[in-house]
Amino acid sequence: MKRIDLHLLGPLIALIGLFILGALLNPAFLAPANLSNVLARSAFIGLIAVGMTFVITQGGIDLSVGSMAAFIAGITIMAMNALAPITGANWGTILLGMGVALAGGALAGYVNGALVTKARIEAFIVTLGTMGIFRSLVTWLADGGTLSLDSGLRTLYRPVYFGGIGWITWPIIVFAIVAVLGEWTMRHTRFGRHVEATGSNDRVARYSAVDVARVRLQTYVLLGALVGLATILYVPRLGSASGSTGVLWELEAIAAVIIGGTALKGGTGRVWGTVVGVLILSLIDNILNLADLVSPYLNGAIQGVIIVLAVVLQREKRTADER
Amino acid sequence: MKRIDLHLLGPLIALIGLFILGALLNPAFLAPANLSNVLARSAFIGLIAVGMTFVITQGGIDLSVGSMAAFIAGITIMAMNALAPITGANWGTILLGMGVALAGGALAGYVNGALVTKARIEAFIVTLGTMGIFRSLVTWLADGGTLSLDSGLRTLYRPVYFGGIGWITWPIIVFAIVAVLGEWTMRHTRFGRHVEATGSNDRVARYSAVDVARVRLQTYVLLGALVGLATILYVPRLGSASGSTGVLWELEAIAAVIIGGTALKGGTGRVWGTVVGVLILSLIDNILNLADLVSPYLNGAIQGVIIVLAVVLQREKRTADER
Amino acid sequence: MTPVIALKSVTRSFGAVEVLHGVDLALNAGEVHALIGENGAGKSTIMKILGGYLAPTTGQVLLDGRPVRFRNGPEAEAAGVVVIHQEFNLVPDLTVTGNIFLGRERTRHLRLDHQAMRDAAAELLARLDSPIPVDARIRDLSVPDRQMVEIAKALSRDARVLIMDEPSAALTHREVEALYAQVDRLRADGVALMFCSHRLDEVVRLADRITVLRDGAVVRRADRGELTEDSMATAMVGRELTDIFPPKDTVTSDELLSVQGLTVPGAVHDASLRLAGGEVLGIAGLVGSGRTELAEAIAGLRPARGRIAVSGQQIRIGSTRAAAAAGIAYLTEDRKEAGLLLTKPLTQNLTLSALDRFGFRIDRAREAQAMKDATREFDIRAASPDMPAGALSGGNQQKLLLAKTMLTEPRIVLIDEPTRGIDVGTKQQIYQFVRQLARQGRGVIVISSELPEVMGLADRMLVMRQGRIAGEVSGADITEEAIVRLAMGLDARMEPA
Amino acid sequence: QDAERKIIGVAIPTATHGFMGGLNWHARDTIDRLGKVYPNLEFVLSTSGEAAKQVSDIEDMLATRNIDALVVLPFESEPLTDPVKQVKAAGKFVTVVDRGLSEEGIEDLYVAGDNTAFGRVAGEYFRDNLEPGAKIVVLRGIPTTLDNERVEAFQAAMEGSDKEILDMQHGNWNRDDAFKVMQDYLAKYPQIDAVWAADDDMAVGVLEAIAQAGREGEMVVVGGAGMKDIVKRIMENDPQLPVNVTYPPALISSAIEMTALHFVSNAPMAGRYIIGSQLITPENAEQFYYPDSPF
Ligand SMILES: Nc1ncnc2c1ncn2[C@@H]1O[C@H](COP(=O)(O)OP(=O)(O)OP(=O)(O)O)[C@@H](O)[C@H]1O
Ligand SMILES: Nc1ncnc2c1ncn2[C@@H]1O[C@H](COP(=O)(O)OP(=O)(O)OP(=O)(O)O)[C@@H](O)[C@H]1O
Ligand SMILES: [Mg+2]
Ligand SMILES: [Mg+2]
Repeated sequence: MKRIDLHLLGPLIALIGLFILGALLNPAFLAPANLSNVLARSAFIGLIAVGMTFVITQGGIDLSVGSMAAFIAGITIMAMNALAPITGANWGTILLGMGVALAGGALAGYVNGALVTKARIEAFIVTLGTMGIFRSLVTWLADGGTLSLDSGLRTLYRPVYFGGIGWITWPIIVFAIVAVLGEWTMRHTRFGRHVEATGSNDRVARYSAVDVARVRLQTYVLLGALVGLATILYVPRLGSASGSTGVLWELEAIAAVIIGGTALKGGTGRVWGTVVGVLILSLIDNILNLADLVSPYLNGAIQGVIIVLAVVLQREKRTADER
Repeated sequence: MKRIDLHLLGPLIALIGLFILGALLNPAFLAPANLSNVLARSAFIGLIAVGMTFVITQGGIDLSVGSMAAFIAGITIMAMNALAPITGANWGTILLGMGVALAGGALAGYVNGALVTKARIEAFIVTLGTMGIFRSLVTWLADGGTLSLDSGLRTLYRPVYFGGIGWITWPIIVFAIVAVLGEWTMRHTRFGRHVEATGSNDRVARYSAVDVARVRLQTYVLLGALVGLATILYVPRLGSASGSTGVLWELEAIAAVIIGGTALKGGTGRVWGTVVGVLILSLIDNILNLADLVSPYLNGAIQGVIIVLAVVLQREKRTADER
Repeated sequence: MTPVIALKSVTRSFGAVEVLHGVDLALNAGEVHALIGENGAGKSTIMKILGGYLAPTTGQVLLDGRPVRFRNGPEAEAAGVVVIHQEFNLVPDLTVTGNIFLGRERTRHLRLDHQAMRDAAAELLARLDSPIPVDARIRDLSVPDRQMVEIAKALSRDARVLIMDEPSAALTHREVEALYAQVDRLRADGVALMFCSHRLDEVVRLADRITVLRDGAVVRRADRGELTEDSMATAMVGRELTDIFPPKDTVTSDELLSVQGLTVPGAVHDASLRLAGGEVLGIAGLVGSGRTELAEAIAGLRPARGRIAVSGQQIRIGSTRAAAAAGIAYLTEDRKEAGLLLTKPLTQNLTLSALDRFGFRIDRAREAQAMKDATREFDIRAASPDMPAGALSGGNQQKLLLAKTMLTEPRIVLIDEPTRGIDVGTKQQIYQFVRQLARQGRGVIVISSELPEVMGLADRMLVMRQGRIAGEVSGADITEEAIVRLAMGLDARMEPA
Repeated sequence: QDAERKIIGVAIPTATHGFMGGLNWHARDTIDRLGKVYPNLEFVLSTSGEAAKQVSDIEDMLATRNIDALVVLPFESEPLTDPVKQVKAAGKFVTVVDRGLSEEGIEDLYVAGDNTAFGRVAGEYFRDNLEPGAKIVVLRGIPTTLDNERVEAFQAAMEGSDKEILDMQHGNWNRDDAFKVMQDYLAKYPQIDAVWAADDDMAVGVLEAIAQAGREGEMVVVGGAGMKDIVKRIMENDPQLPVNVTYPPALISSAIEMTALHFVSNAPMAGRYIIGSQLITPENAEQFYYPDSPF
């Protein structure tokens, strides 16, 4: 039991360690403005990573989320720009745009999920394929450049990223709500149970009257919708999308999930661990920028070392498993 | 039985389909010069993918290979440049450089493997970490720019990529030999059996007196050495290395392995399938260059569609498995 | 009275091979029906057909006299037909409670009702007299505990028909009694029960009707009291079985294995034992007494402290390779998770531990020959050496595992539950085989939860209790009473001689 | 005139950031236009995300499309030098754009921006126009030789001045990355007087971060490459954006056009054309404003 507790706490300890490190390196680190920045930035990857936790727990993977975010951001911006002359630069238009983002995300997720469950293609390949497809489409829609939101809408929409309750901005609030709901869903609902059962042993799950294909499909749709939600928060930040939006987000999201203690091969999902993982990754970036290092060329190396170290604390668990 | 045959042949059929498509689009496709180009450039990813087949079959993954290739190319070039003034611009220096590449690759692979097996960290995280580390190191060594091979050595070394027996250039020959040896090792040696057993169920392997940790470590060292070998062929082609060398090679190598029919979750390795997968990926690029498409922005989309289609032919097997 | 569920001239083929040939069978409410037969006779296949997991190739399944076609297990379950599989069907990452209620979770306002499910699970396990914690993950449970969870899971379904595929094979005495009590209760409640078992005493004790299967066809039907254990065995095997245990003609040679002060953290404390060549050493004890851990530690599969020497030569602890090199082989009790690669062909499974004997380039021809020899020697009934091990019948998997272990030509063999799921005929063969190993001068350690089995085989017996070796009995002192006393913690020496 | 069919291959990097996106747009636009004007010219366009891929693309053009000329913007100089040399050796007309090869004299035509000037102009502006003791932060691009050249020239121009460079981090010519780096600069340094964003995509992210911190009045931002929105704001005398430095993505158009002219006119096209980097100021901004460009 003691062993297992240590494992569960591993990433948390790493997070606390980073916190202390940050505070020691630069007092500005603990300023509310900085923490607010870091948390708000974490929100995009965070929302996606919560969805990714379900997909990975179920035994799948989704490499397309970064490109999907770029693509959804692109169509959302285009939709709002197209609507603005008709409906005007008002909240109605923005809400419609948000609707497009959510529906588009869910639909994109459905496509991934359907290819995995109905066409029965390996998830890695499906989402590698759609990763290329989404990225190409957004580049093509933007004609190689950048899609920018109409400036009237932009001004109206901006507070969705920058506003909030004091320094607790909307992205932070949304991320917190989704994280809590995600954890709750994984722990306390039938869906969460079935996701874990499917990832642990899908044959047994099927024998126990779990509709494995449906559960799988639902996780992809959920992830897609969360990508849509992340987009809703992303667009007001810079008001633009291009072929370079969301590059490598998939890797970051998957890394956050695994740092958080969810097994890559599925079976056990830990949403709160994922949240910790996301924060760890964001903090590393922040601390590297706040500290003065030998050479910025080595940032990536330090990042790599910290990621590995953060996970070392978990290894105890694997020892127990291996027996 | 019939089902399984179709599955095995799936990628091969896709490859033949691409071949016919290429020939129809442009008669120059079948010219030896073009085929030679395509095969030779497949060699880098091909060598790496053969090694990756072992790692994936064993139940692991290696995301660091692209960065590792860049890093090894960097140190190889630096080593040769440093040696040239002492030993002269001759084959001796080049052979020493090759030795550095092979040893460096094996060592880098050993580091990955040791972190996975001895420190017991999830392979995905270890290699995500080393991916960042290798890439940073080469950027740092090159001071943000490019490391170039001494021009005297360059001239001498060039034929290693461009020369050969007629249009069968050295990279093609090396790739063919490694592919055959790889297939042979997987099929006909104890090591291959142990790799498959470990990936299939590591507990059973352990209970069968297979030294699971050692087998795992060996696959990473093998992969590292093959990355070194790929570097030996890569350096004479481009004569340089930088922070952007080998970007996304890992994804391509993994995709090739999976397109070839090796299961991502381990247990069955098909080296010849990997070779087919690599050729499929190279041919897609080549064919996209043969024809004029609507927009080059959509290349990625077409690529994605073809990758997914190539794998659709395999799904039969999974249906059979699932029952 | 119409039977609750029945089979009418059912056949079933896998590929070209027909394994059931026109079977008729009927289960009545309030009756216990035993299905017995040799390994591979088709018992599990019949049960899977009844439970909707397999479709008959020809013929019909009748539910309440009407033909039905279940498309899958859950559909049959919805109709009240519940199966406890021979192969475990539990999700390793979920808890005991999670597994018992998988697919039928109880919720309150969307939220899982953890407490209600936990209570219900605890109640079910209590009914089975089993102390398994309901929050334990299946992954962390021992094989018998998993079997108990499987039974609890089936009991939690409101079954009209309960089909049990070797429910007691992995259980020990005490748990078996709890199972029997449940069977009696369900029978009284009017449930139609069917089970199969290789424990013939159990068949005599429980069954109202018996159907004997041989090579996929019914060869005998009988009512309670019509068949004795011997006549059942004869009907199954098709020949007379005499003297199931071979004579103990022991000729011991020098000490082969010596274990001193072996401690496996949390499982085994300070265990010491000796084993001579030509000797069969039995280890008895209750479930959880640490027998498996002791054996696994000797085989290098667990980190441990202490000293292990083979022929006086000290070996490194915690290394399977060192143990294997010293000639120690361990046959696991957990054949599904630790014994066989279920998706790999039989031949690859057979040779996995002994590949170094097939040349640097694995000699396929020699491998095939080894498979042929093993098939003959261990009477493995398989359609083809290329079929996946998971498609073998349970008993045949066990035989393959035995063959695999023997292929390494070990000097010391540790066998954990050697005859789990093995039919009487083959059991006899395996006992002969164990004896033969001893005659060849090897050392054999047998761990078994079937007391008669260890007693019949062993020259000397150790009894374990709570991770310690509680005592040793040998020769004529090997009596059930002496062993049970040691296992329960009542000192054997207190018994007046 | 010469109705013989000529094929021109164009190999450029993929549109991974704003400038390259603009360059891609101009390349396609020019190809479309020239294709209509000169029916006997055929163009083959390839975009690559990596040096090795670009080399492969060029090999393919040579082997299967039988090009007569190659216009190439090398992904990286070193690795492309040899392959382009092969094209030249095969008797093709070669135009190199923007990033020079590591060996002199291979190409027939060289059209490039001036990376040194790009950094120097910005550096000189800061040196001459900021208050003494002013503090500057720099956002660098993707680590490449070209980024090094720019930054070195910038530092050289600033050398000996009484202004201080506080920090230089990589924003990778990306809006999102620049936003994050700038947020962190703002958290780290209480006083910042000027930002050299070195690229207008990064400038967009930088401006957003400054706006969020409410420190618009404190610092000026100098980007680069003349993105239309930025140029417009300079035109409008935005105090936050006093100037910009040109590095026109349209240089690819000139390169393609001149290569085309080599075949369709009798004028021999050869030589080096360096398009200098100029300072865009509110006074001259109008002439750098292209409202139709996507960049
Ligand atoms: N999926 C399958 N593919 C091919 N053959 C199979 C498959 N399942 C079972 N068989 C074969 O059908 C026959 C009957 O198997 P079954 O499992 O019903 O035997 P059983 O009577 O339960 O034996 P045991 O006592 O050993 O459990 C065996 O020969 C077995 O190899
Ligand atoms: N991997 C494991 N993790 C945690 N606990 C375990 C594990 N394996 C076994 N146990 C526990 O250790 C105890 C000993 O189990 P084990 O099965 O080894 O005993 P045993 O004496 O061999 O009994 P039997 O062979 O009859 O099962 C049991 O309580 C079991 O639940
Ligand atoms: Mg059976
Ligand atoms: Mg045991």
